[in-house]
Amino acid sequence: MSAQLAFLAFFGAAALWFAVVVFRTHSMVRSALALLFSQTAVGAMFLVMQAEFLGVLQIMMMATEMSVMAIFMVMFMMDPGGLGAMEMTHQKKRSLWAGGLALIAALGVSWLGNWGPVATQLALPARQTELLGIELLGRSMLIFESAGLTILTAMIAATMVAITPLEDEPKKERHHGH
Amino acid sequence: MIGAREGAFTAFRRVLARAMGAQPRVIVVPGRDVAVARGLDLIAAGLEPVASPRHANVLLIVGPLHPQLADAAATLYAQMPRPRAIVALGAENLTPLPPADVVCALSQEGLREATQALQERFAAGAFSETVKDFDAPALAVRVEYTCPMHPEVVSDEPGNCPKCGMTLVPKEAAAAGAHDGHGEKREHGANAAHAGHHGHGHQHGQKAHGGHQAHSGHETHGQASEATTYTCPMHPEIVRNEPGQCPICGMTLISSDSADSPGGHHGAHPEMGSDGSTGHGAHGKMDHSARGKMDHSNHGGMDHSAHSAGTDVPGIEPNFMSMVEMTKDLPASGDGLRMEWIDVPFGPFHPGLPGGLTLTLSLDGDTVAGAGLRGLARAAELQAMLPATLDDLRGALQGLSPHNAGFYVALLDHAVLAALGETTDLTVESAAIARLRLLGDLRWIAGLARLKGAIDLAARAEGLHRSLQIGHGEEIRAQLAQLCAKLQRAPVFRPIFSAKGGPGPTPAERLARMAQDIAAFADRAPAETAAPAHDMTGTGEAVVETGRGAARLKLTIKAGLVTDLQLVTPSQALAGHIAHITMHKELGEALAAVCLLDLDPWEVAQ
Amino acid sequence: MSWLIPLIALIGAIYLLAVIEGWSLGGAFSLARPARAALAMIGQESTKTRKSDALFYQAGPVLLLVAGVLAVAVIPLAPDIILADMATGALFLNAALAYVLVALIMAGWGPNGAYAMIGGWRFLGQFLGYAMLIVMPITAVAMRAESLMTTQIVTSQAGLWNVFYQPLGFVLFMIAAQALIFLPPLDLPVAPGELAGGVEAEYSGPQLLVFRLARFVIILALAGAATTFYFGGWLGPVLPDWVWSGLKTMIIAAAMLSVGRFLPRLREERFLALCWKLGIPLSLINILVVGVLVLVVPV
Amino acid sequence: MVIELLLALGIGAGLFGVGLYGALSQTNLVMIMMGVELMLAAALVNLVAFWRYLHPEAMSGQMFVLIVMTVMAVEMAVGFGVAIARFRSRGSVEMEEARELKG
Repeated sequence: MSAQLAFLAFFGAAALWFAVVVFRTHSMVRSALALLFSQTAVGAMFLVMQAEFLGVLQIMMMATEMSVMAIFMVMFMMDPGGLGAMEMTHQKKRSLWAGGLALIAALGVSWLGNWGPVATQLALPARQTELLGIELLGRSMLIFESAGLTILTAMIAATMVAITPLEDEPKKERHHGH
Repeated sequence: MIGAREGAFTAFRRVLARAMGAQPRVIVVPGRDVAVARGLDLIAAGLEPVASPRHANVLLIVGPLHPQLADAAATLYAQMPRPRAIVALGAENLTPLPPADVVCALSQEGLREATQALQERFAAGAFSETVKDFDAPALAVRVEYTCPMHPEVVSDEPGNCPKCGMTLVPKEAAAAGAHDGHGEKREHGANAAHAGHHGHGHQHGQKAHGGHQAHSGHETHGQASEATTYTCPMHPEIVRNEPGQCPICGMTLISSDSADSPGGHHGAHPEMGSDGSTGHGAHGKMDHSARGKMDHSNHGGMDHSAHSAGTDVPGIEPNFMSMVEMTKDLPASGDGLRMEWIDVPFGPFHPGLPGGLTLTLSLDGDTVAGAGLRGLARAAELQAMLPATLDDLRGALQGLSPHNAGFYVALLDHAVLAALGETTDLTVESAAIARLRLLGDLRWIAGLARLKGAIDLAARAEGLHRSLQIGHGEEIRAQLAQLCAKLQRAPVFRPIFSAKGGPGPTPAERLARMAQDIAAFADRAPAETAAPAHDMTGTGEAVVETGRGAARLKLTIKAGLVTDLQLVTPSQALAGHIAHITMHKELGEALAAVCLLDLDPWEVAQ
Repeated sequence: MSWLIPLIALIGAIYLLAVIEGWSLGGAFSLARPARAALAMIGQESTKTRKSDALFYQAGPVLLLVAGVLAVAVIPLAPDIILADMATGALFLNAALAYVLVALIMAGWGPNGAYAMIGGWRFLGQFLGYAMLIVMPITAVAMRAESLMTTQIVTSQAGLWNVFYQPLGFVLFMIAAQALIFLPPLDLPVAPGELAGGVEAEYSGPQLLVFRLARFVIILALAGAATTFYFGGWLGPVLPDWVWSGLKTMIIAAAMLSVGRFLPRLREERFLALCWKLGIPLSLINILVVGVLVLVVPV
Repeated sequence: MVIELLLALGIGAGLFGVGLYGALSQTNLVMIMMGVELMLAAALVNLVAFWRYLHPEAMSGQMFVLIVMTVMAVEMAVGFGVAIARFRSRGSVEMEEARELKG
């Protein structure tokens, strides 16, 4: 068993375990941070698979994303500490079936598929990063730029949706508050 | 040492103990501002003041411990990790705290001696084989159960919420012994258990914890169930003395006071009465080990139509708890996002507020949604000692407040002069009064600077205060003027000192007055008037301008005895504005607004 | 043994920083002070708050320390004295320091105390402000070096230090660094005057020691990063390589520790507004200017 | 070497299954988003595995990963925007209460 396989198995198991914890804990903050650690483990898997830039990027991005997730969980949930042990699920059985089926289907396809010869030669990380940069700003520039534009649009749109219309605001407050 | 840590005094621990004693980290009761007012310089004495009791190993009590602060001081002491010591400067009765390890005079000399003595105490007794748990009535905790969504539902036993069926969450309330005269049991949340530095006490071992719980929980249970009756929300004719299920519909019975006015409690929410924390924050956390998942079969009889018609819409899970239903009665926030509120106590020993002042803020996120204020109300003590001789009264006024005693005494003297029929010309004394005002201003600046973390400014203001206090005013006149000018002009301090529209003088006005005072003050205390004849009779009134507004004293003297006295201080009026000036402000800004008022806790009513 | 030298250097530097902090905040310059404080903390008991989320409470300071150590690992002390010379070093530094946020949220949520919790969430708000300001100046630095490797970034400055080449980026980076390690005047999550220590208010004894230690490691990582990115790392005449980078790092760290003494705490929304309305446009301009400079005037 | 690829794909499948279960079973919008994030993470694992073990010379594989990461970020931004708007107007982000979307 190669070291790569061992590390892959370790981080993969960690990713799966934390993924399960996400939906099993009652504490919302724990849930969000479990997702973070699951994603970090995925990032570590990337590092094991010698995709250094992607791994580091994944680890960095997820820390921010999931922390933001955590505060939204605390904001929107009735019982973020999980003290009341509230049931927050529906159609549990059907979901389990769906999840299980998807798992089996994906496993089946991946195990039955013929993947052909596996590559062994790989560029060094520094060279990889350079190549990725050339790819980004060369052949895939249009895709890259549209992704950037999409994010910008999404940011603006999300902000627009989230902020209150200024005029309605005070009225509503009075109505609810007193 | 009473606060020793359990364990053998090994050679390594001897080294540790010496290190602790050599550099004590102190938390000051009632506060660093009082230490400054008493002319103490903690850093010069080799002490390191810290903000949190968890970081301290010495509890430094400056001046007599006011009985109203004793319980909070006990909580504070309990929150300190062992080994811990108590130093009392000029304080005698410390109950419920254990006796002080070091007692010294209330002066810089005394402080220095205390530091020396501490070193020996720690080196000799920081660790001990036998230690006794510190226990005080204020620390005893009674567990009551409350619904995370309906804070008004409070029960002494675990169970489900009668309104929404959620599992009730255990919450700590003050012990029965700690609440004197508070009728409503819901007030405990804001009471003694929270009066300390933090929203909770602290425990040294599981055994102590269990002991408290069992003890106090038992005691209060009987008391509470006597008064409360339980009724079914659907069948008001069912009234029982004990909680249980309704014989008609099987719903959980709810206690009568929560049944009476479900909406009324929400209305009271912004005030301090009910503990608004709902799940997140000060109370609700992670403790699902003891409970399993919510068991719906357990309260199968719960009638969901009791909520509203909405829950019966097809396609919605039968046991679904509607968050819309649960939150619709909760008060809205300024930004329209209704989030859970927490009531957070600031004080009485908060590092950024005047020592002794308890500010309770209801926080919606980090925005203030409501505020309550509690001071020590010592002016009432004056009324209690009437009729009194002038000398007694003067003594009482001198001990009334470490901050403003000078003003009170000046007021008394001038009121007596007025009673004698002499014209009181305060302008004669204005130079001395200006010095008093300057001292107050410097403490005000130091307090604000500490709150805002401008350590250099705080140290400078405190240093000038010390010089002014010991009568070196003439030498620092230029430095004072420089400081004042800096605060008026420097852009970094403008956000702090540019507040407008608050009650009392605005910071800019106060700084302008300060500049005048710096030019005018004289290095002496207000002259004492000659003792009047013993049989004098009359009525006199005097007014003194303090930094925060006018203070007024009206005296009636009969045959040498003061029979009636009315003391009006600026803090009393300013305290009423707290809720208004903090509303919808960010936490730090709200604290700064309170600090700007420069309230004297010894004047503020409860 | 290549890791031993950086480790010793790290420990020595942390001690020196602690001395500087004591001098800056406490007023007295004392060499024995940090040692005494550390011993005293070891001797104290670790308190436990009621109903704490014990896992987060314990893990918070440790994660903070791990994040700091990982960040330090990519900072070169000399061309050959570096723990991990990664191809994506500059990005990795960011990734490691992103976990400061996670650690603070854990430490804030864990103890079940209002002050700590407010402090933890406050830091999330602060993060939204500084996050872009730390990444974008580094982008400009990497543009000039044409590499994310920290060692290459240093060698790229042989002609002219980045602090002169892109002063705007340097200023923005330092502001962001100050916010990242929550030093005054951007110490919102700990705010001694407002929150009595905030996230660290509930820690005592050895746990507090770990927290403080982690904070120094991160300060060192940031000062080291500033040295690497803007002050030419080990480059300098006469003295050996490691002395130069060590000296520069210590001077920057000392400046970071003492500047807050003279400034009042900046309010969170003011900081956010400044970062987004002023900081981000400025850092974009910085990238543009550096881009033009790289193409037009190769130094 | 193919065993590593299969292991990575298996982990991807597992993450996808868990994510799908979460997205379907949770009642809270934010929790559903967590499920979606997990599914996207599964896609990421697969993409990187394919790149590494099948076509390491083609950087467009890594490019694809970057795009998926962008999608994750966009999903978060839009999701939270909608969540805030709903919370503001309805006081809840529970799916059971989003009745007007049920048809």
